Amino acid sequence: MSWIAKPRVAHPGLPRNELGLTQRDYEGRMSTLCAGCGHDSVTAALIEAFYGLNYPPHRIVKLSGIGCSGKTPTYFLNQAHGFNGVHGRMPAVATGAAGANRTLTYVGISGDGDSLSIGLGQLAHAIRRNVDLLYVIENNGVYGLTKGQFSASADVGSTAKKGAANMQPPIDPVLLGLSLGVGFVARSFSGDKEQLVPLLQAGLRHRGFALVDVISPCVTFNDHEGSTKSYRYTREHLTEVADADFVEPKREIAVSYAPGESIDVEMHDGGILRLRKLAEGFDPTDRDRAYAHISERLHRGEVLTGLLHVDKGLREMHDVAGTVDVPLVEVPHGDLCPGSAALDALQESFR
Amino acid sequence: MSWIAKPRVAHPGLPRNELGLTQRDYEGRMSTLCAGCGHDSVTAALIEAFYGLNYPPHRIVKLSGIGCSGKTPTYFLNQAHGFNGVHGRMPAVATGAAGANRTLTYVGISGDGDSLSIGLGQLAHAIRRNVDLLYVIENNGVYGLTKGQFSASADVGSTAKKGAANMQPPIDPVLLGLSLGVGFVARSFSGDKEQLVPLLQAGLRHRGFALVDVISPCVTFNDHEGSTKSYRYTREHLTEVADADFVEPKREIAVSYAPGESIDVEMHDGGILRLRKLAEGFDPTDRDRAYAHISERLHRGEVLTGLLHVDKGLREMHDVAGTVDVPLVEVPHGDLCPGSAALDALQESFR
Amino acid sequence: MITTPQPPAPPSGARVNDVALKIGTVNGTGSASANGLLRRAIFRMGIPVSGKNLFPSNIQGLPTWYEIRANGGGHTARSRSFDLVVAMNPATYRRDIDEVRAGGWVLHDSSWPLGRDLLRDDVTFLGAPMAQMCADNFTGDRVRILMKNIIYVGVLAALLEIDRTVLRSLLEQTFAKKKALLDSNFLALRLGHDYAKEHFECPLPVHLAPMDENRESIIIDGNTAAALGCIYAGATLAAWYPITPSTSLVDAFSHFCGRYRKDPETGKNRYLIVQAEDELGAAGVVVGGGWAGVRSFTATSGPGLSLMGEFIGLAYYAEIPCVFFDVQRTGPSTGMPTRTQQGDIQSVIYASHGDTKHIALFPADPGECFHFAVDAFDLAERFQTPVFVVSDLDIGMNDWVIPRLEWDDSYRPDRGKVLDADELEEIGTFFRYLDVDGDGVPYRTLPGTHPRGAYFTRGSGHDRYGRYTEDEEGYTDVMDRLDRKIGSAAPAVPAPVLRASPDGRRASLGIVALGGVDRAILEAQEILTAGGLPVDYLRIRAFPFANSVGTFLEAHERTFVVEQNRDGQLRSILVTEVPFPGDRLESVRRFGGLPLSATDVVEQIQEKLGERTRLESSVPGTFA
Amino acid sequence: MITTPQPPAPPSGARVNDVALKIGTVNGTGSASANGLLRRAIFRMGIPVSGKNLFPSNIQGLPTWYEIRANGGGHTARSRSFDLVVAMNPATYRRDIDEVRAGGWVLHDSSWPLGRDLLRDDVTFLGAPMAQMCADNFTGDRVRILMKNIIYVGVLAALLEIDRTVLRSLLEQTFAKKKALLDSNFLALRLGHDYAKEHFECPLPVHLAPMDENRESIIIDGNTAAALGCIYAGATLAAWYPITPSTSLVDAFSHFCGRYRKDPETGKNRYLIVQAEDELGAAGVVVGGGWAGVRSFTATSGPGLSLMGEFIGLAYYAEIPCVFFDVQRTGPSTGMPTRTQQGDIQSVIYASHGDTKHIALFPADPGECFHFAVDAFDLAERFQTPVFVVSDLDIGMNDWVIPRLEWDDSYRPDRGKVLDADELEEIGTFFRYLDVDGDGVPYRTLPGTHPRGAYFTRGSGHDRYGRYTEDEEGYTDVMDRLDRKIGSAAPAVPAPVLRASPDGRRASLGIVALGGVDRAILEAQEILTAGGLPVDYLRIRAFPFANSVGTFLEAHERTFVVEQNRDGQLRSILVTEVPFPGDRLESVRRFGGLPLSATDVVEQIQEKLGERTRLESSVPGTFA
Ligand SMILES: Cc1ncc(C[n+]2csc(CCOP(=O)(O)OP(=O)(O)O)c2C)c(N)n1
Ligand SMILES: Cc1ncc(C[n+]2csc(CCOP(=O)(O)OP(=O)(O)O)c2C)c(N)n1
Ligand code: SF4
Ligand code: SF4
Ligand SMILES: [Mg+2]
Ligand SMILES: [Mg+2]
Repeated sequence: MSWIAKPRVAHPGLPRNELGLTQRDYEGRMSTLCAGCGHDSVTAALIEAFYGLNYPPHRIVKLSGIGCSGKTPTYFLNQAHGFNGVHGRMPAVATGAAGANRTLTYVGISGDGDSLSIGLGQLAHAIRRNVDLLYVIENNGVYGLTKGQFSASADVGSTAKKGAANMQPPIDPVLLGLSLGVGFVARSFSGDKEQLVPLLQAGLRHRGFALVDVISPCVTFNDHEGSTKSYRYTREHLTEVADADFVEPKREIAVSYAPGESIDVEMHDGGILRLRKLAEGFDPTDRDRAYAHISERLHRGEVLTGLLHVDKGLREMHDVAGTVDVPLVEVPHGDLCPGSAALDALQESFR
Repeated sequence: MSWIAKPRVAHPGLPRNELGLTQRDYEGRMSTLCAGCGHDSVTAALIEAFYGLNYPPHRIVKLSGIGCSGKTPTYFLNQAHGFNGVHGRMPAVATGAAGANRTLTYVGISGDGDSLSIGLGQLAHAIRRNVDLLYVIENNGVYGLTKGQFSASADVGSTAKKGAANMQPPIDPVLLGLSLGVGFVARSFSGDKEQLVPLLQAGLRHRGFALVDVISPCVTFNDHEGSTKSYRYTREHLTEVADADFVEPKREIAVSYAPGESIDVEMHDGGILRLRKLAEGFDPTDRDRAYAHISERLHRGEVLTGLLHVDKGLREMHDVAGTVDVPLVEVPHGDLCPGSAALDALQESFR
Repeated sequence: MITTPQPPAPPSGARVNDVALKIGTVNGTGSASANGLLRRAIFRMGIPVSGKNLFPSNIQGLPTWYEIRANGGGHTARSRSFDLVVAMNPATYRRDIDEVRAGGWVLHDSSWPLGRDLLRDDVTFLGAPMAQMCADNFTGDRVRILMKNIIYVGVLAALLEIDRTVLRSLLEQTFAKKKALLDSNFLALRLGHDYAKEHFECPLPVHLAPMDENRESIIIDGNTAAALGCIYAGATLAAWYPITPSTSLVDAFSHFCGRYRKDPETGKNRYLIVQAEDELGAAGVVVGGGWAGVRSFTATSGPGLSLMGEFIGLAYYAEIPCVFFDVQRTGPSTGMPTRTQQGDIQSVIYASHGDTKHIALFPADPGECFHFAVDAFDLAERFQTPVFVVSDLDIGMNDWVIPRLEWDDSYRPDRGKVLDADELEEIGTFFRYLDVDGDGVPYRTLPGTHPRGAYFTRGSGHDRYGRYTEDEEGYTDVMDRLDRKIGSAAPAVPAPVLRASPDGRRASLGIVALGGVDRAILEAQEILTAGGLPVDYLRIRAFPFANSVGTFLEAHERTFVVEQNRDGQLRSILVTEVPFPGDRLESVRRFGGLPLSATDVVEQIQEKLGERTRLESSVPGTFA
Repeated sequence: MITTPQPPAPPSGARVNDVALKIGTVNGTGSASANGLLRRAIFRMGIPVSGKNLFPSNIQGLPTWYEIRANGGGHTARSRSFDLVVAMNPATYRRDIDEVRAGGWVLHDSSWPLGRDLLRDDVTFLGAPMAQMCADNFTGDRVRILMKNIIYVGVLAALLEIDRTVLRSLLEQTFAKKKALLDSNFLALRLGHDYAKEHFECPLPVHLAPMDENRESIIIDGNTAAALGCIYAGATLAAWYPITPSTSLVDAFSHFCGRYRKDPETGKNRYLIVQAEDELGAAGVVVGGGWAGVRSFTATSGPGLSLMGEFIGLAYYAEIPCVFFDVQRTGPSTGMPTRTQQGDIQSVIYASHGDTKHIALFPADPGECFHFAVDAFDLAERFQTPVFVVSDLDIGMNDWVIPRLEWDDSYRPDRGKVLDADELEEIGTFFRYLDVDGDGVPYRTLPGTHPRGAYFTRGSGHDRYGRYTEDEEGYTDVMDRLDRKIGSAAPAVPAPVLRASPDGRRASLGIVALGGVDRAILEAQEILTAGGLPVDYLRIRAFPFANSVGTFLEAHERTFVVEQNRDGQLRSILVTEVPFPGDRLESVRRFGGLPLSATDVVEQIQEKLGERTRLESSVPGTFA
């Protein structure tokens, strides 16, 4: 495949991966998200992950639903086919595409609204079907694109909100995934590249459905009930100020902490998110223990990060279905059409 | 309310409940399900449950989706309003009705296809919203009404299938509900009236969403991979015999066993279902321990039955929303419409 | 398709090979196989025949009917009245007996007496103690239930002169490996036959006699034929959610895949069938598959169609080939799941919010289901758009006699404009939505082919270069091209079929229709013409409409649009899409869930014409 | 609604109170409040004015525009060219400058030089160093970004003679509790104003002057007005899923509920708002609520509408009152979420598979949004069916001057035929779908009322007694009644509005339209008439159509159907539902996402008439 070796000119100084490509070759268009949006950090991590894995960009397929998160596939892998479908239905499109061509690498980007509200059924069934797909939730607790309504996920920025959360329990995609028998599930934070990049890479390499929940703060609408800096407050304030559309430019929140440790991250609105990185000895193969561990930490107000569970024994969709190894899209018509003689023979039974 | 005291004539010998009603007054039309269908046993249990609770029938609302299960509300409570909506969307209709009138009792009947495939998102969000509703899944592992396709729930009749189930993990509504923070969840077997009736009653009395998963064998299409008596086998066999539509009449499977014990139930197709009744001392208030316990038993091939988890602290939808106590349907228009003076005043701000 | 009627010479007072028969039973009792046996035997006798199953939306214990029409003249549409009714279900005695034509016969189980109130003077009651015969001759509930069905087959064999050798050989085929069952069946058949011979005047004046009309025919339902079309078209990805009456289409596809689609070396599958969690999921999988380059399809019915709306709009706007089978049932909402209708025509053609229009094919019988399935995949890829094959329960699930299916081995799928790696290597830049050839159809690329083929597919505003846009110009440009593109499919889709008035006279009256009402109309056309009302008939087979539709309308003073829905949906689309005065188009409709009969058409047209003159031949069943 | 034009006497060469202004900025920079300030100030000067926001589907950093049209004659439709453009966003300089009419002005930030290639000979460039002024006078990024907006307001105040006292009092109102901010705003306003006075010839020949046209008017957007209608109608249950451009309707409802719907004693809520998990859920909640007896509604846009199809069909067939607001955006699929269109008309009226037809109301402005919202609930309960209020982004989210809303305190909700416990006690048996009164509308009961009122609601086949059916007769009977029922709503829905040709001559040309294109058409009608082409205009306000629609069509030789979609959807429905020749109905369409302007109408009609004669007054902006 001669054209792989043809990275776009120049940049002689930039490092190259095994394919001779630079990180540039894994980039996309300029982001149009708010300055400082966590999603842009996830984009950067994805670029690094693909680059590091030496994947030829055009053999990757990137998919998404609708939302700020849904836009991000435009911002990486310019040389990959992308599909920005309808809200909450990316899993089905990914299933169809992966069904058609099992030899490509699939990465789906979703939001917490996209995944846990409108798309919950599709997410659950893609997990159950074990489609070979890296599924990233850019989880910010709000509907970013439609301007900050609450989403069904935990209000990740607020520890103070825990009491209220008990009233209308937030949906935790990790616990949900575990209860559905997911074969790979991890959690990380958008600003923690050290942890996120390898997790994404592990998810990409996992054969089957890999769920990575990335807490990715919305710098514009991140909000918590009760907090005076919350969106609720802002909104009421805005109503007063008629049509104000001012969005304060913010900076990305970056963190770095060691395995086994916890860290308090201050969000843009002043809320505190407590992350705890899995200790190094943690055994992610026992699904029930992982569930118990995560849940227990959640009760303590801590969000566990890391590779939470992996089960290499699960067979992915095609293996279960017994599909041929060659991608269906490449099977020639001659191998699919039984021809006129077979039709004549068959029709004897219709008499 | 004079008309409550007017039970339909005769049957002087029949016992009466505190309202002076006989069990007849809680019945519905004749069932059109297959002879021996588990769903009919659930219907009978519901009739007994309502009768025993002395609920006035017309103050109950019964709802369902589509399926054999979806038909069952026709077979109980002739004097209650019923709503048989569209496939998988009963939770939304129930939410709306309960939203309109918080003083009625709501019971929703669903199937495993209705709840765990097409309706999974709605079920999850009704749980999250904690609608005051008894939600019964008549779980038979198949799509009965459309003639026996596999559903997303465990193939409850087959222990032999466990290995395969690991490949495309069945969705267990109880574990799913727990991961979503459900406030009341129980499991039982259609043929175990002793256990089922009190569980239904407890669910009815629970303020908020009460999920009762009832294993309810489909006598016609119950099927298991690998079993020679399975539907798969039957279907292939049927293809041979052209258009045969013969459905063998079967009898209801009834069981009786003590708390703490397990029992092996032979299904119509010869498969074995192992039920274990919760021991009497089990504390259902700890959600995580309940999860662990159920999951562990599932690994051992046992289906735990009983009241698995209850959390009385959760506030139901209206309480969270702060709705007035009087049902919204009864608030007079005068209390809703601010009138012309208010409109004039308001419009000053639109200038 | 319709051969000239060749009625065998009838003995005086008798009618041969023109029988309408109805059998009323209870579902779940195995009567379906007995009825199938009857229908196949008549077919093997060389007589054109149809079998229509009226079954409840339920699994066991409710009334179900099977209607057989055998007609030497090839008229196999539903008949509204019956020469002979087999009344096996006491719960429906009343209505079943009502449906016998004056002078007809009722066969019933005389093990128990028939209520006196059920009797009619103008029909002959034939009682055979069938339950009793079962009890006397067989043991075990199961066998007794099943054999009662075969006994009535035996009785009918005698009454109608159905060839018993044929019946026996069919039973032998079925029970080749089950000797005991075969013996029981033979016995039951004989019991019924002998009882009839002994107690009734056999054959009835209305009966059957061997012909040779079926040499080149098969008997098949539309869903099976459509599934076979998918196999031959090379479809490899099916995603679906079960729903009556489309389920059997995917079942049949799965069955044929097992037979024709195993890799001979590895035994692995050259197909993937995804039973999705719902219809939204099914539509999404099909869109994803079409986008990635395979021929993908789903099959559904009304409620599923409504759920697929959002994805259909995406496929239209993002130009993704995929195929939707809509096997219509009676709507709206859940409606009557086991009854037929043509109620989705409008919903299909304009499916999804915003400006959309879809290519739709309307097969009239299982033969067209097969061929249109293949066409649908070609059209979908050629025009890069979702294509609908719209049939209905009557076509999809009932048994139709049609000419043998032909397959041309030189067929090659039309993949449309897909650029491969070499082509991409050559061109400078690839723009997904650019109208390079001026025909409204852009080029597409498949994921994984070449970095230069990469683009971003989206359902949001985009311009001809595939760039996101919120600008009027870039947006309108693409939308106008889409309109041209779909319009340009008119000459490519199956053309309308004209059947001029059979008497050769120039007719001032026209009939326009689509789909499964065809046989009823062909029959009605003969009746009308015979009755002095020559009428031309144009059968539309696809949307967008060919020019000949407009020409036909212009050429006739009055045109009746015959359809099986309440609102005259085809008529609506005609007045919308063909610049033609709506007041010259009149609706002829019947939409209560049953297949259309010629009588329905004749009566309504007569009424519209204000002609009260009774046409002698207007009642099917009296037409030889 | 339109008062007779009273243009103030213009000084020679100048134009007063006829200004079209466009401001190009970047979203997220707070320009929206500055623009609102301008628009409100002009309103307070007594001049009819509209404000149209063209914003991206994005939160921060992309181009956004605000268009203000102030017109003493009341013509506030969009103008396609502008007297003055405020170009604050270098990324869109090119296109913004292109949109200035010859002889117009460009105001830009001269802190940095303007590229030479951007210059035009025929417009005047007015440079003000606004960023520089901010840097010099304010500290902090936040304030500097915000104050730049107020500076251009100040400049405009000078250029156009906008009343500064009004501006200041508006600022005072807004920042009543934030002294520091208020001071900054005052300063910025003065900086801009003074700079203009010093450097430009003020006022421009095209400018504003106080009038008294708005004494009885308010300025409001349609979503706010519709929400208010829901409050006044007594709606208590709203279920929704966020989607542009309908979100602000539920936001406003929530806001008003907080204000008007607290129980004074307990502080509890006399309403329930459910943010559903998706549109299927929202529709289901609304159906459940309507069934249980409350006035319930949802608001959505195209993609949501597609997802609601199944539930809409259920509500139609099971006869459940509920209200759907469809605030249309540009389709198909995700389309352009922040652009307007009339693309869902057909999807709404025939929503869901099977035979369905829905009552739909088409407000033309926020005033009608308010009143039609109230009507919708009355109609829904009276006819026991889903009712749609179909507006669009332009109506729903933009600022319109309309006459003050009036409320009649004697209003009582029309709950339709609902039986209470006493009535049920009296009647023998209750049958849900029985046409007792012969008007097609049966009686209903609410759950919990009385055991005798109990019945089983279902979307599957049912007969007039509410019993499940699979029979042709029972089914057809109900379906035919449904058709009559919806048809019978024609006289009950808002009647069409006729505006005869303004010159009083009998016109042979007609215009038919619906919804938000109204103002553009009224203006076009004046232009056409003035240009010698008298034309009558009928605005349809609801479906089913009143008889007068047919009468109007008959009365005109040629009728132009003006609409904002590609496929002429209103025209389609007209030819379908009104027995009228389609070839006398011609389409005038523009559907690229922008509000319609009079020029669009005039140009297309002229072209269709083959009149190449330039009408002098055909360009809005030259019409005083
Ligand atoms: C069917 C449909 N309903 C609603 C919308 C409007 N909508 C667009 S994005 C979005 C929510 C996005 O939230 P999330 O998935 O959390 O993504 P984020 O913007 O927060 O990254 C909604 C409701 C839509 N596009 N389609
Ligand atoms: C939208 C839609 N899709 C499909 C169907 C067809 N359908 C009816 S019932 C059913 C499944 C029923 O299965 P389940 O919920 O398990 O109920 P059961 O019959 O087993 O009690 C399906 C797929 C439908 N009615 N509506
Ligand atoms: S609104 Fe929030 S999620 Fe969306 S781009 Fe801005 S910061 Fe990111
Ligand atoms: S098919 Fe199965 S679920 Fe349905 S009625 Fe029969 S036994 Fe019950
Ligand atoms: Mg989000
Ligand atoms: Mg089931």
